[in-house]
Amino acid sequence: MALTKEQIAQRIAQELQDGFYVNLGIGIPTLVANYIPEGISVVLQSENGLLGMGPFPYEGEEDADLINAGKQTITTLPGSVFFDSATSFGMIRAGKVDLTVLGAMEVADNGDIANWKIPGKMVKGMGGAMDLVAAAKNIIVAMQHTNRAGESKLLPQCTLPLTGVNCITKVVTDLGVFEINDDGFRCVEYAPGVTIEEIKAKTAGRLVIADDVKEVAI
Amino acid sequence: MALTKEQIAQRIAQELQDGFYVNLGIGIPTLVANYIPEGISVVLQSENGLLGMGPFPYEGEEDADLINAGKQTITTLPGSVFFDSATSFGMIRAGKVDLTVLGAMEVADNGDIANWKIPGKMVKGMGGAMDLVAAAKNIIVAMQHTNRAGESKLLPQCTLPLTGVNCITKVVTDLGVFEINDDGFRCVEYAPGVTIEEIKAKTAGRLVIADDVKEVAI
Amino acid sequence: MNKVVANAEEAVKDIESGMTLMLGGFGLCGIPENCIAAIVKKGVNKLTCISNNAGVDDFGIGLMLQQKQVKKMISSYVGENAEFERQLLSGELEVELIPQGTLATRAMATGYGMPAVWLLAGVGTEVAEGKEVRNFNGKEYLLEEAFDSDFAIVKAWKGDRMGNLIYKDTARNFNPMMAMAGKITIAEVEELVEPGELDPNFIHTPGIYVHRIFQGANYEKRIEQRTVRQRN
Amino acid sequence: MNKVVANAEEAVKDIESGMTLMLGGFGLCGIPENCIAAIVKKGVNKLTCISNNAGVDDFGIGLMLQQKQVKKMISSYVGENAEFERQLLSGELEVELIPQGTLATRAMATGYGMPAVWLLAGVGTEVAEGKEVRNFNGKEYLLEEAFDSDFAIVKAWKGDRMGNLIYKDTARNFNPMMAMAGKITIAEVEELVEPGELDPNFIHTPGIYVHRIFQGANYEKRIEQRTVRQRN
Repeated sequence: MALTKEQIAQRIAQELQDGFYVNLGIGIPTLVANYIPEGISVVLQSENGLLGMGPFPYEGEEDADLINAGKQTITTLPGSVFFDSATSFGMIRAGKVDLTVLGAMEVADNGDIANWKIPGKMVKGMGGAMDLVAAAKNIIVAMQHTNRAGESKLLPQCTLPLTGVNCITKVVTDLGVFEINDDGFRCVEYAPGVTIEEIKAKTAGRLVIADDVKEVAI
Repeated sequence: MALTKEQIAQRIAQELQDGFYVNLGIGIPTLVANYIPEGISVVLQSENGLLGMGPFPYEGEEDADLINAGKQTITTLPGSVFFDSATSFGMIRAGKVDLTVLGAMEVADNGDIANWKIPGKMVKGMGGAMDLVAAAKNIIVAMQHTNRAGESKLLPQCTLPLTGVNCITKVVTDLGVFEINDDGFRCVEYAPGVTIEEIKAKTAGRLVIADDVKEVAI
Repeated sequence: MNKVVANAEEAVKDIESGMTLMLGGFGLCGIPENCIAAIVKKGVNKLTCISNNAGVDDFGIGLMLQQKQVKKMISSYVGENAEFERQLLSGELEVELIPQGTLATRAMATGYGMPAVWLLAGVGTEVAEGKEVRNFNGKEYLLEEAFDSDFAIVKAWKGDRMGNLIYKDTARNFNPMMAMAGKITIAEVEELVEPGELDPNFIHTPGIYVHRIFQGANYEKRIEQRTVRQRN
Repeated sequence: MNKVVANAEEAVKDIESGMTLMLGGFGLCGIPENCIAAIVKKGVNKLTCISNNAGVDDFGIGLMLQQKQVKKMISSYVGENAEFERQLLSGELEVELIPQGTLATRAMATGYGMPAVWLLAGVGTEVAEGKEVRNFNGKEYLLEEAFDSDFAIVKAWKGDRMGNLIYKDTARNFNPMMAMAGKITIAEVEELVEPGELDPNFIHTPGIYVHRIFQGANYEKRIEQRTVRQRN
């Protein structure tokens, strides 16, 4: 059985280490915050200018001046700090953020990512995605393995306009966990009930199955 | 009678306009602060990170954390603001400081200035002088007209290593006031009792006497 | 020194058609509501706006778009705005999309007197087209130019007569960089105080960058995504 | 998350001979007194120090110079230090003098992930020798590289366990840029507080830049130029 969005987030949460500064994109990545392991303390960065993002406010306590990069009302935590957007992207660019989790439309087997523009459709803009993928040391993509037409989103090369090149280190999809290295996608974990054959069939990019491939443990 | 240091400062203070942000260098420039005209409000910038420098503290109220760029203990004023050194030189570089007053060893008739290094002597460093002269829109040099050997400090070209090129707009010396333009030093005012002949004799760079040259009024 | 003007109308009185404006704010958070209203009222057009977002249909820069006052938007994200989309598709509106950090840093460059900066974002993408690329220490960077504008318009929480500003929470966002970058910078504040009331150690924008300041009125501070949790 | 170390000795324990250190402070104002003492005690040498000044004979970085621990100083002003002069003239010490704003901005570039910056200072002077010059909009700028170092050592007024820092008055000076630029950043503070005690709107250095923090002891805070006025 393929992983749910929540399970994808849960699996990614296992990558967190104590003391990590983490930037979570919109969508599945946001859910990662719900699964931070016991005993692990991480600080969430919101690129509009906050370190130490807390949970949503209680009803009636929303503050228009306190939002995250998805424009959602949020709260702070003890030790939180606000800063301007130049500082925010400066710390991203300088590699101070330990882990970035993003959604994507396509990922190529060389680590390229496309997630901001579909030719022929109204383009809303890249927001901070290009800055994040260009600068972060450690970027995990959280996405469905295939698009709505059932076509692989793990490709030999992206067909959509790129957001960044050679930047993605790991992909977690509903079908499994894939590291990206010189040989392409390396499947290190498969979702419970998902077969290697299904993964092979649904992965268009170069794929290597790890010798010690195992079931995702959540 | 040539101008005293205090009178040089007094004359430069006449250049101040209401609302000016001003950076005063060490030496005679510092004295300008004592002669800010009645009704004129200026803000003094200290490049180590302060806008709104106040007078020296009363004895016993010195604070080691509150100094100016000359490392002297100072005070703040209502509306003062502290910032870091990158911001400080950023505002200088972006042309936000309206007037800079500096001392110099030599000024050339094209606006070059030398004030940081004498070959063969221990070099202490340029501090912020090169940043200030490179970026300020409006730079007045306050200095003696001649050096201890009686040689002109207003030269056809500097003999000492340069601090900045084509940057000085005006020089006020003990002998008079000199604008710098394409024709070199233009003497617009002479000190009381100083003759044009003396100024000519003591100015090595190109010199033009303004048609409406007049006595310095203090 | 007194930079106070009476209101938004006076603050924007010499903004003319065809000018380039830099505006603070992220989404609808920390936007200069009063000045935007005054610009709408004034009716100038053919404006170029440098702002991370373009508001929503009926708020923020969206209000200027409704009146067809904007010729070009320079932004990182322009979703949530149907009128924007209509004007863009019909060719009435130009848009230049640039990465958010690049937008912030190009504005910062202006404020720091730097003509251009070397940035990572967009290398290998269409953002890099036509730009100089240079390798430093094994990584490629794009040369991105500082912004040039006629006015910067920002919104702060508190400010004093000398133009010193502080911002609240994430309403800070782009405001400090825009304030620093303005040839003429207009600040609207929720609370205008006397010099000395703001702690000199905790001022976000030194007054030297601010030319006009006024206390705004009737802030709506609209929330785009109201997300809450339930009490147990 | 707890970045607190016991004291200066523990904070500097892995600083080794031959390393490059960036130090905050302007003159003797805002210098990391405790860490300097610990480095002197530790006795490492052949250090390269990036710091606006080099202290005085018997205080600040001057204490490291006395022990001949410094191979090279990268500074904007190194006066007021006879031992410095002696080592320089004898060839024991190298010095690289760079304009103060260039020093601050090269450190800032590191903290902002920019490999180099275009700056005005020094064009046409010996500072420009060997550097790329480029004309932007009619003005010439020098290409100045970001700094690379092993440790940054700063002094703040207050800090919390997560490394958030605030500075007092002009003791801020170079500290924020050095803090941002460090591969490993050590902060010593006069007062160590719990997370939440510092107002999140008024933190000068976000904790993400700081790796180790401790409450310093016995601050001397020496004044270089004691200037006062008389009461009437």
